[in-house]
This record gives sequence, structure tokens and C-alpha cells, in this order.
Amino acid sequence: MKLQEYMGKELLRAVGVPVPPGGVATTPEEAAEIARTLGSVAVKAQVLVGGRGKAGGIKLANSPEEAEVAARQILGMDLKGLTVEKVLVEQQVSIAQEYYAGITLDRANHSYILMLSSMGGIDIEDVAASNPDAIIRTWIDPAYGLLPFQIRDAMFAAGFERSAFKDLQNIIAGLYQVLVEEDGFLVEVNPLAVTTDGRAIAADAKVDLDDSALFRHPELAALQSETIGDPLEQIASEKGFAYVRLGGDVGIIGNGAGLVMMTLDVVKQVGGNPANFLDIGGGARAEVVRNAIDVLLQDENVKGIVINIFGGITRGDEVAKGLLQVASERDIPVPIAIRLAGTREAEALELLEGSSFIPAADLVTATRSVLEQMQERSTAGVGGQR
Amino acid sequence: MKLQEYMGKELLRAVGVPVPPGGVATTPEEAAEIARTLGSVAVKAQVLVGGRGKAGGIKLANSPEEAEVAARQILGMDLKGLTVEKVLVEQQVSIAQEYYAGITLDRANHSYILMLSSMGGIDIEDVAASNPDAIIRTWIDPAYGLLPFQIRDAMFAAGFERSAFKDLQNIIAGLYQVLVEEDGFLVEVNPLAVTTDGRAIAADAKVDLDDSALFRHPELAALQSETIGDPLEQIASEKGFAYVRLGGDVGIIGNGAGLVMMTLDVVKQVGGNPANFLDIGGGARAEVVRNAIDVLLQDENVKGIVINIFGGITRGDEVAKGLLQVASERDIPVPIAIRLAGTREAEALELLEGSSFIPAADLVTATRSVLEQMQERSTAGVGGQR
Amino acid sequence: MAILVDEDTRLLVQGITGREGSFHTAQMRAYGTNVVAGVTPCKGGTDVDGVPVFDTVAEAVAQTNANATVIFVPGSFGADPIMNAADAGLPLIVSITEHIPVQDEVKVYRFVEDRGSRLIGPNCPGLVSSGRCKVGIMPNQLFLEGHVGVVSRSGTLTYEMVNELTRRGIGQSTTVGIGGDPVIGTSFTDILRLFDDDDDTQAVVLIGEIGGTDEEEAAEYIGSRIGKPVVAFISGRTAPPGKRMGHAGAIITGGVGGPQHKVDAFTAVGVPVADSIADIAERIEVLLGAVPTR
Amino acid sequence: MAILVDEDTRLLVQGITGREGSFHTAQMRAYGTNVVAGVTPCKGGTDVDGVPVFDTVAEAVAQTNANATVIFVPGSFGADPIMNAADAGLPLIVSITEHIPVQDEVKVYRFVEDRGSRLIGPNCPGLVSSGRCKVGIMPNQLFLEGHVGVVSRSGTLTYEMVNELTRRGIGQSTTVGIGGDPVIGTSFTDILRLFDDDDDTQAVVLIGEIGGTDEEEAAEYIGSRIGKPVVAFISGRTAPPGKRMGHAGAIITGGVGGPQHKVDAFTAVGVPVADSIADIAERIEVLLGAVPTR
Repeated sequence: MKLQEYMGKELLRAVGVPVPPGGVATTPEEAAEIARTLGSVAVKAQVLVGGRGKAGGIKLANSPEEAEVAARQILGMDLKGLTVEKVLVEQQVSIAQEYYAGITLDRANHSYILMLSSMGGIDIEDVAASNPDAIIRTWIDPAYGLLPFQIRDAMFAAGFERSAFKDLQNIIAGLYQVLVEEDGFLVEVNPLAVTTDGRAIAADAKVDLDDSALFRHPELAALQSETIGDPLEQIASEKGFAYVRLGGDVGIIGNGAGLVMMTLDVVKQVGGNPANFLDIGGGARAEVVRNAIDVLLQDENVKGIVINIFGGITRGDEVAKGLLQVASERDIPVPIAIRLAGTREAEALELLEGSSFIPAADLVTATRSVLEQMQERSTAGVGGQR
Repeated sequence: MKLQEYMGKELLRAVGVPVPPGGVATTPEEAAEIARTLGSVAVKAQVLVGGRGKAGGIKLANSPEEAEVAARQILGMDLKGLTVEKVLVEQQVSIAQEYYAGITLDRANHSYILMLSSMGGIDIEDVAASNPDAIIRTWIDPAYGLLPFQIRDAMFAAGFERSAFKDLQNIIAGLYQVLVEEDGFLVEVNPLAVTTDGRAIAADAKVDLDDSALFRHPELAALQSETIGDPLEQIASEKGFAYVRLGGDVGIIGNGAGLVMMTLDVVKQVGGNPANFLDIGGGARAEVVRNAIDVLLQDENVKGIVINIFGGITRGDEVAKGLLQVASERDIPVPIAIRLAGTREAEALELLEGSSFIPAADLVTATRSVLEQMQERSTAGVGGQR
Repeated sequence: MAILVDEDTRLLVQGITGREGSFHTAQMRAYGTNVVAGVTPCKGGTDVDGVPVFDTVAEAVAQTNANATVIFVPGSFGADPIMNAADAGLPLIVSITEHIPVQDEVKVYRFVEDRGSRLIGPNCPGLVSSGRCKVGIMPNQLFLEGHVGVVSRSGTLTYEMVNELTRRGIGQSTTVGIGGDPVIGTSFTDILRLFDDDDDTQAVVLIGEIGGTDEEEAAEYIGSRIGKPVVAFISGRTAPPGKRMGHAGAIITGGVGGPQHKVDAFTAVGVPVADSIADIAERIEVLLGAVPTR
Repeated sequence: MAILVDEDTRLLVQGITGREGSFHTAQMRAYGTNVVAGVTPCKGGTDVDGVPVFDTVAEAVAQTNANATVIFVPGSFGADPIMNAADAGLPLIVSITEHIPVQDEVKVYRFVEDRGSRLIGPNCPGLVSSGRCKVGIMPNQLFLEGHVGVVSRSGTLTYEMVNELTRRGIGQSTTVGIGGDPVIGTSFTDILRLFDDDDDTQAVVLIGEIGGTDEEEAAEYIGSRIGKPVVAFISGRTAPPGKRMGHAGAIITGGVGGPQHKVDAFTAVGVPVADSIADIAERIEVLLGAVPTR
């Protein structure tokens, strides 16, 4: 669960990491009000996309009036498909040095890793590509945590400013504290700034929480709806599906993450354009299948659906029943093909006989059937009203 | 730093361990007031001595009036040399099972150890002596902490009541949490009770904190004065001395814990009765020596003083200067002998020449001199007015 | 021979009295697995279809000499039984549990390593030595005895694969689902090493997916030894960067974990990367040198 | 030969620029110790009387090949430099620091053990191989080259002991203060084992005190081997139970740590327990078989 910048900064502030003073506004008037006590401010769109600045999502303002104007421009803006509903209004920081500090999981070493670089302010992935030695990597032994000497050693290696050493060390310790206490998958500050008057401050904050650990953080879990920009992803999340919107027109349903990923690959190979990733998981009952179809049909881009089920724990007849249930309840405006193998395959196919669902022996056939029907309907204008 | 029962229970309650509802009173009227909402209560003297119950420091009361009477009897009571200034008034618990749970350091294994026993309510040291197998010992790997399965395994081995298993497990996890978060040297609940209605509750609490870690717990360090019953130990603690009152009449000062302990042993071997342990530490200056003498002279039992210094980092001449300073500032009503060896021994002895302090070549001689003078003065009635 | 589990496996089931635990215990026994004990705290002394249930893992091991365990305990509590099993000295631990917090997985990995046990998973479907022993939740009917080792990060994709192999008459020595989480106890490389040492295994199918660098490490290992032929498959090849695809591990971040890199790594060491499940099976048929009749 | 430190010791001083660190660095060098480097974060590039100061332990070790370290860093921060030294691979770590929280000491012990270093202390005066090398804060002038090993939990009592031996012309091979805290890196037994293997050591003086069971373990070790003669001493024999005597370790709780138990343990394995420092020295004189002229 990726947090908005202002939420991440809230977590950092709570453990004593200095962040620029500021507040969140949902209207231009609120933005002006917040700016009143802060002097020169930055007005920053709170959306979970990269490159906000370049896209016009960050503006500077030197008065409450300017802040109001800036907020008016940014609020409601469409940034890479997401609508800006909140802005963070915060005091401008006079930056002398820009560093990078991030802690995340290093899968290959089965541990968390601290990464520091004196090349902050720019995308760390670019630094990693162009100048890998500029990133100082420190692995964290989970039995002991991030130790003070490790932070110091890394800061010396990265060439951090000695005059702000103690402050910088405390900030990095704070990032680790947030990671541990809030179950962070990634806690990153870029830039980690040293101001012209020698203070260290977290000028930005990127916090990605471990979804599997949200049960330990009910107060953060409650923010979840705010962190999912896409309303459809939000609905899918409430229904308990692993769902990712991909923007194409062929809806995908499958059981098991690996199988669904492979299904996306096959649909693409055959010439289709997947609309989404949707995993109904193992052992799904009819009801779950019905919900999955429901979610997909709410995506206006979806013009056809491919279902790929390999029945292990999941029983084919349950899947078939779910499909028939949808068909009995509502009009299904798009073609749906299903490839179904494994447990209770025969029973399933028998149940589906005579329905509008297109059974197929394999995935490629299923995909082709759907693509053909989509083509036909498009030509005929069928389903264009969705 | 040993905490009073009520302070220990406060720490337990803060991490969610159930303790009997109650409050602390310093007057009988307060005790009655607290009892008003609680029904039948126990009124418990808050002093840091064992065997409070047998000594009359715990009384049951079935009404506010009875609680007031009980508190009146207990407050001001002398329990093993300490005056009762506070009572804990808490709801009586109807106990079905009494268990023991304690976590402390196991020096030999360089780790903390969880001890559980179904033989609670009595002194665990008696259980250890009479029935060692009745104590289930679980060592805690500091790299991972006390793990849930370890608690469960220990509870099964100890034969804890299954109907209250989950509650008991949570309490034990809470004890460990207090140990870790508050730097406990010992966190013990005895009895850990299962009530007649099947709830688990910490009916008593014994918490001993690590003095070396108090800097991490300023809020607890502030309670320190309350936890030292002996006013002289409190003064010594403020002066930064390691001081323990022992009740005899020969005051002891030395540098280094081992040396002071040996000095106690020698004084006792020679026939003296040590009044205290006092370590001035390494590298002490004249001022420190003066303070040490001051502390000892505040103990009315002290009728003579033996000083034992081996100068390593500590310089003999500094010690001598401190002694001379005391002598110049005040009347010294007791004989003081000093055995001084090591760094600047000669300079020190030269400085002390002609003073009232008795220099001695060795500790036995020093002790004998003091004991003789004490004997003489006692016979002559000198110093009897102290 | 097969790897990791066989006729000598004496299996303990942690969480045996739960819905999943009891169902899959029955399934595993139906496959022929010797389930010797179960553990559910406070249910010690009872039994599940004749399998004795104990309160603690230590007691279960002491009483039954179990030498492997499979864990069906929900995610929020899933780390503890793994550490419990390692602490009790069980050499093989299979964790089916999904949604264990990553931070717990990191600690568990270190703990299990400290204690010298082998952990498969978490969030894996388990493993099957065809015709000998099944530990986990893979469907019984898929497997056929034979000489192809299968190792995979994905559950259903493994079923697809095994199904396709069996349909063509190609049997499997052992099939291992190593799990889709970002921190798993046993890697592709660990399993490849075991297959290399296994007389029963003649070729290996490796089913990877996007995310992490486990496939690249496997390729490096394959390149460094003279071993058995391997055919690889990567799922999620069309997935966009930055989007987590169901498996907590399946995400491409900053170039790391991208499919082309994995394909290139395999190709560089002579491992063919198949385009589909059917393609893998065909290549294996060729590798084994005989197209069985159907 | 002596044990642990000698002419080949290349010493690093952590906290070298502090009041204690700089003073004792001078003292150690005056004794002849080869102090090759110091560490104080953010003071790298400077020097203390010609000893180069580095920002990090890793750098100091890389630049100077230090093979031992002594730590003068105050208690609240005292755990970190020990772990730092172990992490940097220094085989011998001597921590003078007192008042390190016990919980930190427990972690430190485990960490140092994991990394395979030897820790002396914390809260110890260090060690001296007479005439060869001094690491720590013991007064230079006390020591005389010879063949008695001294190991002690107490600082000043060690000085008394060595002073008495030297006064009688009895030299010491190595004198080790293991520290008075409840959790220490190296025990009496560890040091006894080293003395047993040391050709230079002919007899050992062990100065224990109340608290813990380290003396009992030492007695058990002595009883289990045919080794060199040992004379023991226990301080705090008249201390009452439940009172902590200065040293965080010096406390008798529930019978454990009581003096009589310790005396009995030594007596049972034929180790005489002396009544005083002078008594120890006399017994050593007898053991060495020659009363030196004074």
C-alpha cells in the first residue's frame, strides 16, 4: 500500500524526523489558509504517480494568494489518469545539499537494505544505472536491526556533510524505525536535504507498506481507500481480489497469480490487449466468480473477457455455477470465453452447455474466440452503448 | 531499581496485562474513598521488603470503613526498618489457581530466562529448592525475543489451565514486553492468578529495573527517590556513590567494588561490624572523598571509619586532600583510619602527617586501630551524643 | 530416489484441526504420505482420522519421530509455527501459509538458517515426489512417476505444467513449488542443486515469473556446472513495471525483475526459454530423446 | 608467550580523542603497546600524539591491520562500538565501558559470538602481558614479568594482587580483568583454558566475587582437566543477600551467587581458597616451589 507523500511525512514526523511544516488542503481557500503562517510554500499534488513536478503537479508560491492560485490550478488536475483531490502546502526549504536515503527489501539477500547516496533529488534508478558506485548499500541483519555504526559507516562512505552528521544519522534511524514499526516495504526520502542553514530535513517521503501486515496497523489500513486512486481497484480490493488495471479491452480472470500472469502473456501474444490482472485465488466458490465478472463489467474499456481456470483446489463446476448465476441475474454485454481444466472439468462443461459462454479446449482458442466476437460486435456496433 | 508493587502494576497495565482495579492512598481517608467503588478490597503496604503479608502489611476489608481502618493500621507502620507511607487499595480477587511467571537475566547463559511454575503464590526460591522440576525454564534468544511458541510450550510443560490459556499467554508476552521496553532486570508476577470465573490476572507484580538503562527512561528515573526507602541510600545515590547500608558501626570507604567488598570481609574477620558498602569509584578527586565522609557521618550508627584505597587511577594525594578538607570544615566525631597504597602513596602519607587520621600499613592494622579507638571512646562516653 | 520427500518422510501437520489442515491431511494420506502427527495447541490428545494430535511440536517430534512438517496456519500467525518447527529440529519445513508479513519472513529466514532447517515456502503449494509422497496442497491426480524435476514459483501454473507432462506420458521425479513471496526459504538454485544430485531426475522444468533475481541466480548456477538439461518458462512477460501482480514477489521495480533480463540470463547459459506450457512439454520430450506414444 | 596480547598486538583505540581515551592511549604506549590507530567519528584525518585517527573502524582496520581494539566510549553508547568492532572482524575486543545496559550486553554477547570475536569485559580494566603489552587502564608500574596468570572480576583488587605478587618478586605472565558486569564476553573458564595452553604460565590466581555462577563453572572446569595449579579468592564473603554491591553482578539472589557455595566448589576440586591477598601470594610462592628473596 503506497502512501501519499503527506501520509508518509506524518509517519516520519511521528518518530521525530524533521519534515517541512505544512498541511493538506482539498480547496484553494484551505491552501491559502495553510500558507498564511508559512511564508513561501510549495503546493504539491497528492497523487501516487512519479514525475509530478514535470507534469505540473508542484508549484511554488510566495504568498497565500499565490498559494490559492496554485492550488486552484492543481486541484482537479488529471495527472497520468488520476484526478488530484488533495494538495500538500508546505514551507519551502532552502536546500544546500540533496541526498538520497532509502530502506527496502533486498530479496536476493533475504534482508532489508539501506541505500544512501550523495546524488539525491534525482531518480535513484537513474543513479543506479549511470553511477552504481554512488549508492552505498548496507544490509541489515534482522536479528539486530540497523545499528548506529552501520548508519555512520554508510554516511561516511556516501560522503555526507559532516556538519549535519548527527541530524542525518537520526533521520536515517527514524526511517528504519518507521519501516519496522509500520511494516514498511519501502521507506525512502529523496531528497534528504541539508538546508543552507545546516539543518537536515526530509524534503520528500515515499512510504510503501506491506499489505500482508496491515492487520497490525488498523489505523493505516483505514487509510487504504485514500491510497487507491483507481475506484475499480478499490472495489476489487474490497471484494478481496488481487486486481490491477492495465488499460486494454480484454478482461482477464484466472485462478492463481502465475496462471493469470501467463494468461496476460498469451492474450497479448495472440494479439489482444489485456484490460486487467484479476486473480480469484484458490478454492473460489460460485459467488466469487460472480463478483469477479461484476468487477470486470464495471470497467468501461472491457469489450470481452477471457477466463482461465485450472482446477486444483478450485472446482470447475463451482466456476460454471458462478457464471450461470451472473447470466441469470443480468445482461452480459460482452463475449466471455472460458478455458477450464482440472478438477470437475467435465461437470463444468456440461453445466455450461447451451449458455452464452464459449468453452474452449485451450487458452489460445479461448482468446481468439473472444477477439473475433469483439471484432464482429465492434463492426456491428453491438455493445457500443456500454 | 526495584519498583513498588503499584508502580510495577502500572507498567503491566500499560501493556494490556490485566491487574486488579485499585489505587494508591497516603491517608486512611483516601483509602476509604478508593475502596468505595471497588467492593471488597485488599489494603497492601507499599514497601520494598519481602514477607509483607506475614508482617501485617496486607489486610482485607469488605467496606470503605474497614478499608479506612486497615489503612490507618498499616500507614506509618515500621516494616523491617522501613516506614509505610503508601498503601495500594485494590479489589479482592477470587483466585482458583495460583501460578508463577517471571523473566530475569540468566547470567550463565548470557540471556534472559522465562520461568513458569504451577506452584505460584509461594516464594519461588523455596520451589526451586524443594521441587526444581516444578519450574519450567525457557531461554530467550536476544536476536528473536520471546516467541509465542516458546510461551505456549512452557505453559503446557508447567501444566497451566487450558481454559485460560490465551489470556495467560498474553500476560506472559506482556511481561516480556515490559522487560524489553522498560529495561527490566526482573519482571515477575506471583501469583499469576486464574480467577474462579476463569480470567487470568496479575495479582502481584515485582519489577526490578536495570539502573544502567535508566537514562533511556527519564519518566521512571524520576520515580527513583520513591523507590529508595532508605534516606541515606538516597543521598548517596544523588552523590553518585554505589552505597549499601549494612547496619553495623564501622563505616567503610574504598575505591572499586571488589576492593570494598574485600574490605567488608576483612573488617568482619577482625571483629568489626561494617555499617555500609561505599565505593568512591576510580579516579576520585578530593571533593568526592569529602562527600563520602559526609554521607557516612550522617549514619548515626557509624562510630568509626575505615578507608581502603589502592591508587591506580585514583591518586593518593587527592584522597588525602579530601580528608584534610573535611577536617578543616567540620568536627569529625569518630576515629578514621586509612590504608593507602599505590599511586602517590608517599605524597599522601606526608600530607596526612600530623592530622587526626590514622595511617596504617595494611587493612588489618587500620581496622584494629579504629576498633580500639571506638572501644576507648565508647568506654569514655566520647561521641555518644551523635 | 526423488528429492526432499519420499517413502521415508514422516510428516507432521501443524494446524491439522483447521479446515485446510484436516482436508489436506486426508488428501495427502490418500496419496500415500505417511502423516504421523498433527499439532494444534490445546487439542493435544485428540486425533484427526486416527492421526494423533499434540499440543506442541516438540512433543509431537519426540513421540513420533516426525522428520518433516507442513504448516496450515493463517498468515498473521504464520511465522511462529515455522520458527517452532525449526527450533524443534525438524529438517524439512513446508509452509503453505500466504500473507505472512515480509518483516516476519525476513526474521524467519534468518532463524531457520540459524537452526539449520530447510524451509520450502511460505506461500507455496508444497511438493510431490510422484507416486511416493505428497506434502502440501497440489491436486493428487496430476502426477505420474518419472524423471522430470519441476520447480516453480507459481501454484496453478505448476498444476498446468504437471498436467501437460502427465498427459503426454512424461512422468515427474519431484515437483516443488517454492512459493511466490519476496522472501522464501528455498530458491530455484537450491532445488536445481538437489536435482543435479538426484539419480532419478534426468531433466528439469523451471517455471519462473517476473520480480526479484532468483531466476538470474539460477541461470548463473546452471552456467557454472555441468548438470542436467533445464527448460525454463517466465510468466508475466507482458506485465508493466511497478504493478504488483498477485504474488507479493511479482513486481518489476527499476528494471530489476524484468522478464527480458531473465530470458537473456537463461539464453546466455544455453537454457531454452519456452513460450508456453505446451512448448515446455515438447522441448522436454525432445530432451528426453523419446516422444512417448499417447 | 603470555595470552591474548603481546608484542604482535596491533591495537586500535575506539574513542581515542576522549578524555579517558587519550590519557590511557599515552599510558599504554608508555608501557610499550603498539597503538596503531584510533577511531572517533568525524575526527578522521587527525591524530593523537602521532596515532592516526579514523572515522570508522572498518577504515582503521583496512589501513593499519589492527588486530585488537580497546573501547573508551561511555555506557549509553557503549554497545555499538563493540558490535562495530566485531563486525569489522577484530579478533580481540576489550571494553572498558561501565554502565552498559544489561539488555544491550545480552545482544552484544550474541552478536560477538555470531561474528566469532573474543570480547573481554565490558566494565573491565583490561589486560596486561607483563613487559610486553598493556591493553586497558591498569596502572603501568605494578607489573613484573614472570609466570603467574592472574584473572579477576574486580579492578582495584587485581591491582592489589599484582602489587603484592610483584612486591614479593613473583612476576605475572598475563593479568586479565574480565569485568564485574552480569553479562561479560569472556569467563574465568575461557581464561583458565588459555592459561592451561600457555607455556609461560605456571600457576594461576583467580579472584572471584559473589554473584552469578562463573566461579562454580571455573571450579568444574578445573576439576575436569589436569592443568596448572590455581589459587582462588572470593570477595564479598560477608555481603548480605539481595544487596547489589557496586558491581552490577555482585549480588546474591536466592542462594545463587553465595560465597560459601563458591568456596565449596573450589575446595571440592582441590583449589585452595585464600583468606587474603597476602595469603594468595604466600600460597603462590609455595606452589612455585621457591620463596624469592626480598
